[in-house]
Amino acid sequence: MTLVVESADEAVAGVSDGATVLVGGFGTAGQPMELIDALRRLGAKDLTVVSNNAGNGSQGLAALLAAGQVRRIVCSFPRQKDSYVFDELYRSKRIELEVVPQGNLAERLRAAGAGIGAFYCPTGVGTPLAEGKETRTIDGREYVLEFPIHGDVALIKAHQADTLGNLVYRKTARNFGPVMATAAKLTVAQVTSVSSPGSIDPEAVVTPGIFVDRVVACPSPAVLAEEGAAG
Amino acid sequence: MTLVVESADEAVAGVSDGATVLVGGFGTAGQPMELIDALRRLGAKDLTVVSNNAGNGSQGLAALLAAGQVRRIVCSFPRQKDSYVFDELYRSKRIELEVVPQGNLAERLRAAGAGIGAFYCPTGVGTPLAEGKETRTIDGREYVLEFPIHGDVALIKAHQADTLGNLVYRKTARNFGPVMATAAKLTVAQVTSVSSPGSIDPEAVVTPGIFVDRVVACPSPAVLAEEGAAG
Amino acid sequence: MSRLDRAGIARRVAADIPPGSYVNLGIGQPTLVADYLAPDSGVILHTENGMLGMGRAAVGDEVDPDLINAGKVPVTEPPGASYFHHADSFAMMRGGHLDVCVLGAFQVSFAGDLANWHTGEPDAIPAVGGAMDLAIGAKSVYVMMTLFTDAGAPKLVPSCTYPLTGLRCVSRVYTDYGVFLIEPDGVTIRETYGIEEPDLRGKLGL
Amino acid sequence: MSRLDRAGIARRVAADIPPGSYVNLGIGQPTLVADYLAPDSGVILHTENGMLGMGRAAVGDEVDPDLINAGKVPVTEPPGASYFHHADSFAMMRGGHLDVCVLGAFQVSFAGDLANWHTGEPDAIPAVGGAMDLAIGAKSVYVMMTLFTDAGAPKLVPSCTYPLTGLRCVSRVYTDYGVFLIEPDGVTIRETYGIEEPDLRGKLGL
Repeated sequence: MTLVVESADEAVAGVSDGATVLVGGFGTAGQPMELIDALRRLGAKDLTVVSNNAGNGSQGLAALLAAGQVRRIVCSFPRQKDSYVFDELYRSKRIELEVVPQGNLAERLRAAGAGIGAFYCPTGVGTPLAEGKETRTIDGREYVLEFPIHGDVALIKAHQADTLGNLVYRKTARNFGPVMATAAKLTVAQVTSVSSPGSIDPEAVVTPGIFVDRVVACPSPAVLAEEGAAG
Repeated sequence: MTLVVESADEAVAGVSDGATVLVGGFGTAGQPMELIDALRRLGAKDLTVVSNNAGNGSQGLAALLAAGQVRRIVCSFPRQKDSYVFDELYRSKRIELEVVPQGNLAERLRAAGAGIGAFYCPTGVGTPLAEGKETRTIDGREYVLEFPIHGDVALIKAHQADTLGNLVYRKTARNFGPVMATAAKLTVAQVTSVSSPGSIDPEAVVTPGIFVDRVVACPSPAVLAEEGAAG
Repeated sequence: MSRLDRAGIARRVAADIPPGSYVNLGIGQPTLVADYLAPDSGVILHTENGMLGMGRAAVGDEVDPDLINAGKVPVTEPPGASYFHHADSFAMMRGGHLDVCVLGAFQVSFAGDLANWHTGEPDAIPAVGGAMDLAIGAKSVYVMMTLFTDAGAPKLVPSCTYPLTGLRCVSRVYTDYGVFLIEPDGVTIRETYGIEEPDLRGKLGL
Repeated sequence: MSRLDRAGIARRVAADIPPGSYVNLGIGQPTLVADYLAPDSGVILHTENGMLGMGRAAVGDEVDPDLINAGKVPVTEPPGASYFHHADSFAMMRGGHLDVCVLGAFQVSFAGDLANWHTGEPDAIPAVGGAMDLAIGAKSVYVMMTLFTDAGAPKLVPSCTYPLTGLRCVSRVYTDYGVFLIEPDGVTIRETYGIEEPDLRGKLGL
């Protein structure tokens, strides 16, 4: 059942120390700034964050990192032009980093949401990121065995919701939101507005409400990250 | 590149004897009747058909079976109230049957489209349908190793297309269409109408044109199958 | 209380589904449960052929061949529904997102093994549909069935003799003679209908 | 013909992309290729952050923070575009549906191994993004790069010394000095720019 809550603070209430938090977004597009800020205010610490990037500038995810609440980050592309907060933490060994190819990050999250125990993936075969991982040759091609990434909480940003938690996204801000929504025990979505059931075309729903536990309206302007190489 | 063709016969041209043909539909909803009829006229034989059911009544897939063109069928639920064509072929040993749990059928097709070599699935563990299959315990739960199902051709029915092959579906007739579209070398879609690019909301496209090789407009009324138990 | 009829069993199941649950009602008897859910229960129905928020059976002009449930019965689309393809629909199930799944059964074992897809007759055409996916997909799997076959044999058994659908997956069994909880340390009888518990235990060998 | 500049390499790549292809242009130099595709080529661009039919870079009021490419540059949405989530986007790539992917590189081996994500410097922060997925995802992977480092070392090498992105995945290498085809029996030089083929072979040890 989806709860529509009144504030971002209410939306992240109960996230505990040591939680694995899936954070949507590709750069700043789809990054749930208000929910991350609320998580920072909540003060939960020793967090593992799973997100494509490791923060941009000094806002949102970068601010959560700067507050020292994140012990470990799992992402595909931490290094960006404006990832100075992460860079400093990493170089001073105050944060652990696991780098995962972007498609594997997405597929491992999907596997978690879809009840798949593990899968054989061709990405990364023969590279340092597959070192130590089990491999298998299937029909003449080599694959690496990859395991699901489950979250305790997912914080995502969508465009609009109805009160049943059905979500639609906006353009490329969709990115990791729909898969993260399926992969966590508690999924929290910030949206620009919440409307009544029937206001979203059933054919166009991207995330059905079953995946969404809490929704909060946070009308917030999107912001641009600085360009970063290679995603 | 997507070709918009003029007839169902043109749409299935080139399907060869022995091909594996993925056929969309759940019962008659989403079953591409006109494409199947064209395949029957083409006369391709020794086909392996992958479809949720094994035909309803005497039309569509049932007629293709009756014509003796199908050597083997892979499906989840062949036995229905109106599957008398299949029933007769099966009992007289004129067709081979592989029964696959419905979700595994969908996920194996998805794996084929997504470049996944194999995956560990909890469905069917300990049942006759998992006999002889490799298993593995992951985090205390047992899984069966399942492999992709690739098609030479997919015949699907969608609601509308644009000339770039972007597809939207209609209600529960969506079913297997989107996954089958990704899993075949040649994907053919019949739709009620083909419109110009820009006529489909980019947020609502279900099957992007990259998965669709041929589109044909076949304005045909949907028909109801008889009720059958258990999918 | 006397032995329950089908409607009585369905009513009993419906009463145990928490408000706001996401529920899949299997084909056959389980669909009756929908009739006994309170209108304000907020229960949201899933049908594995690609819809969440499924409505009641369609009547008259509402019938649309493109809008059917897993039993291929035409249904309606209430506000707040959504459609998705088969891989997403079964991912939703396999991923454990449904709260309750209600299924019919030929047999359930004391350990919660389920047999509901095949009678094991050698000349039967095998057909599994979504049965195995449903069996292992929901947080709770409730079975509703008559407790005995027409021939009088118990269907809640020490070990299934019919081909299995899923292992240790059933959490509750609702029958005409009683409600059974399948728990790690065995079967508990929660209530009985028209029979005393000792008699019921005797008949089942519990 | 003299040695090519960046634009010249991009033009050469663009000329080799068949009309109607589905193409992913990697970040950096490869994005230049879009400028040299014929307007009527029907080439459809994929960006791995979830869009097919991506338009050109956005200017002025067109800039929308929610509509960016993989390099986080604002782009436009032409008619016929579509959006999808990250798992679907990478499934599209991994499943071999893209015809061509154009990537930059630090090194390519004679066998088609690609190194383009990490310099191997011990203090560098590792960041792979979609590089490994792109390397193995398309039917053809074209690399465009200068053939030599600033220090004069060849980047088309018998064996990569930088950390690998993918094994035997590159099919063609477009450089300022020539175009190379990576084939099962070795490297073929298809054309040279500003250097004779024997000299080029000598410099590369081919």
